[in-house]
Amino acid sequence: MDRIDLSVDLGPLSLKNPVMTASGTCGYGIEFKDYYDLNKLGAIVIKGLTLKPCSGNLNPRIAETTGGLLNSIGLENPGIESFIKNYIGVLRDFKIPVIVNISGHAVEDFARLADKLAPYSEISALEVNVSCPNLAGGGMAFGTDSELVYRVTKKVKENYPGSVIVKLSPNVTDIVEIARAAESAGADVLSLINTLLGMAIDVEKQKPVLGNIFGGLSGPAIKPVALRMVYQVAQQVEIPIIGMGGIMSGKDALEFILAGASAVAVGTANLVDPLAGQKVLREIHDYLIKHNIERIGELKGKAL
Amino acid sequence: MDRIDLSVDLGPLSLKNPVMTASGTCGYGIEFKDYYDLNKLGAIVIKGLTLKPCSGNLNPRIAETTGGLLNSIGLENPGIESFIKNYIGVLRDFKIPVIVNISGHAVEDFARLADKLAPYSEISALEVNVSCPNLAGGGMAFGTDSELVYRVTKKVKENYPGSVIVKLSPNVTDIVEIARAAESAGADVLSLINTLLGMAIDVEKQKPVLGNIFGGLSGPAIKPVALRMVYQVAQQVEIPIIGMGGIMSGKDALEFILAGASAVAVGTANLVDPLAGQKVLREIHDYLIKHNIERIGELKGKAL
Amino acid sequence: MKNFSDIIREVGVIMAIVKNSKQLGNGYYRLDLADSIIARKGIPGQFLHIKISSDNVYDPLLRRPFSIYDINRDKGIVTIVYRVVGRGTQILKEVDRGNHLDVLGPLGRGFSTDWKNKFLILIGGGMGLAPLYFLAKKLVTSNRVLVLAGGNSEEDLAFFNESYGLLDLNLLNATLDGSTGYKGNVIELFEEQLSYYNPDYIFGCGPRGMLKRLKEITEEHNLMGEISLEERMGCGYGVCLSCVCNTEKGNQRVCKEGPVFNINEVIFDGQD
Amino acid sequence: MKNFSDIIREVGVIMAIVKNSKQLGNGYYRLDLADSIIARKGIPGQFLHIKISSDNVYDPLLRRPFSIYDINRDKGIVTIVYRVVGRGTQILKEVDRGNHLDVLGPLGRGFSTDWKNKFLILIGGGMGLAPLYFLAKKLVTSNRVLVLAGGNSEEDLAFFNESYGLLDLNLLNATLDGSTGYKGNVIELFEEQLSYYNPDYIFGCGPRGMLKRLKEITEEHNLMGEISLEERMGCGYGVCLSCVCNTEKGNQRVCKEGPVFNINEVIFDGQD
Ligand SMILES: Cc1cc2nc3c(=O)[nH]c(=O)nc-3n(C[C@H](O)[C@H](O)[C@H](O)COP(=O)(O)OP(=O)(O)OC[C@H]3O[C@@H](n4cnc5c(N)ncnc54)[C@H](O)[C@@H]3O)c2cc1C
Ligand SMILES: Cc1cc2nc3c(=O)[nH]c(=O)nc-3n(C[C@H](O)[C@H](O)[C@H](O)COP(=O)(O)OP(=O)(O)OC[C@H]3O[C@@H](n4cnc5c(N)ncnc54)[C@H](O)[C@@H]3O)c2cc1C
Ligand SMILES: Cc1cc2nc3c(=O)[nH]c(=O)nc-3n(C[C@H](O)[C@H](O)[C@H](O)COP(=O)(O)O)c2cc1C
Ligand SMILES: Cc1cc2nc3c(=O)[nH]c(=O)nc-3n(C[C@H](O)[C@H](O)[C@H](O)COP(=O)(O)O)c2cc1C
Ligand code: FES
Ligand code: FES
Repeated sequence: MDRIDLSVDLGPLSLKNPVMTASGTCGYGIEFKDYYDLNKLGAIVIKGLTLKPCSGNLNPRIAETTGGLLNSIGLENPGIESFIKNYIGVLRDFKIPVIVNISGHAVEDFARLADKLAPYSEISALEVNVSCPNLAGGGMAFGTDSELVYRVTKKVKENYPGSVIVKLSPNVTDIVEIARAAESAGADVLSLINTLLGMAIDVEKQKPVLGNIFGGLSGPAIKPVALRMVYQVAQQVEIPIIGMGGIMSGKDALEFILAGASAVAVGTANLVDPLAGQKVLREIHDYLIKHNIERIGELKGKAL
Repeated sequence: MDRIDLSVDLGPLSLKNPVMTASGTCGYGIEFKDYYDLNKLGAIVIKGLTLKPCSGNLNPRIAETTGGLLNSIGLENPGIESFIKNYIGVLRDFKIPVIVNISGHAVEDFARLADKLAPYSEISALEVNVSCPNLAGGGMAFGTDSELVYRVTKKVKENYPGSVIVKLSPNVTDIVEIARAAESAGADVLSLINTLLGMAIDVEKQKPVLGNIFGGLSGPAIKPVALRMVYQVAQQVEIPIIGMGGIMSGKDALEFILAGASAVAVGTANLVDPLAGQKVLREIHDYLIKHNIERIGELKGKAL
Repeated sequence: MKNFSDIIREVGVIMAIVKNSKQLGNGYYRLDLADSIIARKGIPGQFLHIKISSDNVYDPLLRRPFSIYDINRDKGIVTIVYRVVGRGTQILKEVDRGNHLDVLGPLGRGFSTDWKNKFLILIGGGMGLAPLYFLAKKLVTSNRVLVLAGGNSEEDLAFFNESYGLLDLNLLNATLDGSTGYKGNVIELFEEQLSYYNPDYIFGCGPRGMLKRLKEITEEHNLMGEISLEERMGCGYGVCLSCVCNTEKGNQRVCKEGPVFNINEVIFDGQD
Repeated sequence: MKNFSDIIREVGVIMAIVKNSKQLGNGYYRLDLADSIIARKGIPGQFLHIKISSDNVYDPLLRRPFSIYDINRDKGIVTIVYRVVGRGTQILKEVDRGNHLDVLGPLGRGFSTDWKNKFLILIGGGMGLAPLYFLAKKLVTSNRVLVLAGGNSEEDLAFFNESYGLLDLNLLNATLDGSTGYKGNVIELFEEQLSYYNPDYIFGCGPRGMLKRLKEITEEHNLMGEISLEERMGCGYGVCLSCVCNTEKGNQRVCKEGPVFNINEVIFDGQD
């Protein structure tokens, strides 16, 4: 990609370009082999890991809505032990930063996950998913309480020597307050947003479509909300932001960067089109050429 | 509409059918004359009124997003005095309940609006819009604080002898807490949801599309979130709910009713198609016939 | 699908049949719609609000407004001319003859046309020439008409030069690149013409900046006239207040009180 | 638009040309796509994941999965047969010959076809007969094949009776209304047939309830075979875990480890 400088700094991480994959929408990166070389992207974020193996939620696990996707996969994953045994090796083949997304149901879960992943240099950073229910605390998601976000972030930082990205839930009254909590606990980077809590009802069966009743809404439908949150948070924190939520095109990605994001992640778009990440990257590149912009960094936060 | 009973009770109000218009998407009802007789619907909710005349926000005031609409009209309206002088007469011609939506920037504003509208029997109920910023309280919307929602509701109830509907903002961590606050302050009915806060950026101009930067997201994109909130609130409050957010078809309306709404309001769909309300009503009717259901009431909350 | 009974009773929302859809060159497209009601009722300056997505598909969500370019009342055909600028028009250009389009219209307040034996100047910039064509056609039967057509280049104006060329009027071009006619913008050309002519009334349509300048000039010269404005539209029929513009009477809806306004009334402030 | 270079390099995401799209009667539709890569690579039981909306339009958002009904390798044509059940298929049926469709495929694990001189029974319910057709076509060349076709009525089966009728196999119908063949469901017919025949291997495709019963019977009779499952799919290529089913090996992805599974492996629990 000739004279254009697409590289971005994500706190301690340096990416050769700003396009990442979003957790849960690219598996462990291996299925892309048939389509394109994921190493073209800036980084990949693999799917959410929990301490114990988890078989996920009942089917149906997805429902299509207008411009959106409801999912209640339920964090199906082999658990940390099996991950370390069976997948770390595969990840070694990537030439770009690999970020591992971790989830828990108690503050201690996050600490243990961080501790177990600490030895592996194959991993460039942890992304802490605080959107799951806090079982000890009555089931509200960690991410809706700034005090809990602070504690989870702090614990992970204490147990993990590398970079820590905190991924915020959008289902909150004041996203800035939560972002500040993560920052003050030492988060290196913020990811926003995770999915909006939603549901769909099957009018023929007269019951919820999803086996789990509620699901997370993603896709272009949520882009305006995601963009607003990135815009708000970018004005109030110093640490870099990975913007995501409905990015389908280079134009969408650029909106996030103009709103203050340093990098972007492509999620649902991967499901619709395995080539989405590459397409987003190419369209960003084309935009820079067209507008005579030499470094992507010049655009960061320009609409603020 | 033959043997099918479409009537619904909305607390103190009785509607001949569950389909209403949503505030701000049907003006004062008069523009529909050219298209169909609005008296076919269950009720109409006219656009938001404030104490003083308000000329609204800068253009552009709308932006289209995937399956959604961002608006920042900014409550343009002639103010309560001019409304009473020039519009109350027009509303007298409606044979269905006319609900007036009121907004304010201080608790006292709501009280005064309620007081001024109290004498007019042309109005069947007030809908209290708590989504505007509370200027005295630092600019966060009233609707994001259960204490403020309680106080606004209480004040309006004290000053208005008729039915009071409280319309909730979805931009909150816990919608049930806010709904309970309104209920305990004496709200007769709840409307949910108002718009989600969002934004869009023009990548050519490299600045926000809307003159006001942020806008409210409505339309089918937000339906999953709206439906989830109705579903959650319906399980926790006793008072009836008017469901809205992205209703485009009878099927959409039925999802809200199955989730626990007593009635539904059609908003953005009116902009896309002036016949939307009538279409939603007809499709509900057709569904009941097809499924051999005699009373719409049988469906209320069936998916809970 | 709309119920047939709705279509008959509620004129205004119409499933119009595409009679012809073609590229005119230089990014311009022409769409002929067969609908006797619109063809009977439409007047110059009014617009159609066209649904781009098919039934039950909500992306793109909103309708798109287009001015009436021409009407053949006998054949019951109404024509729009448009440029592909974004997603909606991109999709619109793919419609095929025989397809149905959900059209709301004719909407808004049009130009005044009851003029007799007057000298009228029509000033159009770019796509602003589209609604002025239908107006010119009405006016030429009993008035002397001068049309000033502004564009980037000769190519840009080719289609309009051809169509206006068939009407009994005078036509002058202004192009930014000077490839035909006056070199400069159409407002400069208008100012120049005002040293020769004194029109009874003027009509303008084009970008906001052009109309703003036009108003300054008409005020300077004490001229009267009408201009057609563009604003982003939600509904197109007056219920949402998306499309307001500032006027001497306060905010007015471009879709309802406009798009045509008295040039003296409009206040050009705020954003460009 | 996809870049042409992508299309060539990354097989799997393909802009296929619609060769033919037609209604077969009784709500069935047939779509022929010209694409030499899919036609060369596709095997029975695999599916195509078709994007319904056009470029940059995100409603409907997801692709729709359809089994390969047939392939003409020489002509480079792959065919699907489908029923209109919702919005996606409603839109799909409007595509015209010559249009391009964005197709991902062929995807998933297909049926085993390397059988010789065996007696094979294929049991299909409704649309389940679509993928079995391509399978039957492969199998009949060197095996004895019995097809049991279940549907609501004679009409429902008319298309498949005609197409399967041209192959060298035995075909029996089961209809719920008894309008042709056995009166009852196709599983009852299968059970009845098992009192005459002892197949070497069976293949099944149809609604979940039918496959669940089929598994019970094959277990009872100690039969081996394969079934093709349906689940809602997000991606279709294994990254999202939307489509899992429970098996002896734990959760498996219908789009990747399936849609065809060993019948002994699948565990039918939970929701129907
Ligand atoms: C009264 C009126 C008459 C018009 N007549 C014509 C005409 O005769 N020929 C023609 O080519 N164009 C005309 N326009 C402009 C035309 O409506 C836009 O070009 C069109 O809406 C662009 O749609 P899009 O989806 O391709 O663009 P996008 O940029 O993708 O549209 C996004 C949104 O912005 C709105 N929008 C974009 N540009 C404009 C604009 N210039 N004015 C208002 N809204 C806009 C769209 O309607 C849509 O809601 C007219 C506009 C108005 C208000
Ligand atoms: C592997 C596989 C092969 C299939 N082969 C065929 C075939 O050959 N012919 C045929 O007619 N149908 C087939 N189907 C079913 C077909 O995918 C659905 O009928 C179609 O997706 C419905 O789309 P819609 O938009 O019309 O329906 P809608 O109900 O509007 O779709 C809503 C959502 O539900 C999903 N969905 C709906 N029904 C099904 C279903 N039965 N299975 C999986 N997802 C569903 C859609 O994909 C979409 O995401 C197959 C499904 C799978 C999984
Ligand atoms: C199928 C699916 C699975 C997901 N799994 C995870 C996950 O395991 N951990 C996580 O933090 N986010 C997960 N997400 C959220 C995405 O990473 C992303 O934050 C969200 O979908 C918004 O981006 P998008 O609109 O581009 O998809 C998942 C999303 C989808 C659609
Ligand atoms: C153009 C527009 C103006 C609106 N004005 C108001 C208003 O004045 N008061 C109010 O309470 N809600 C207002 N709303 C919110 C709607 O009444 C409704 O709650 C929201 O749009 C969700 O419903 P929908 O998706 O069907 O539009 C407005 C919405 C739109 C689109
Ligand atoms: S576009 Fe809605 S009022 Fe003009
Ligand atoms: S559909 Fe995504 S893993 Fe199968």
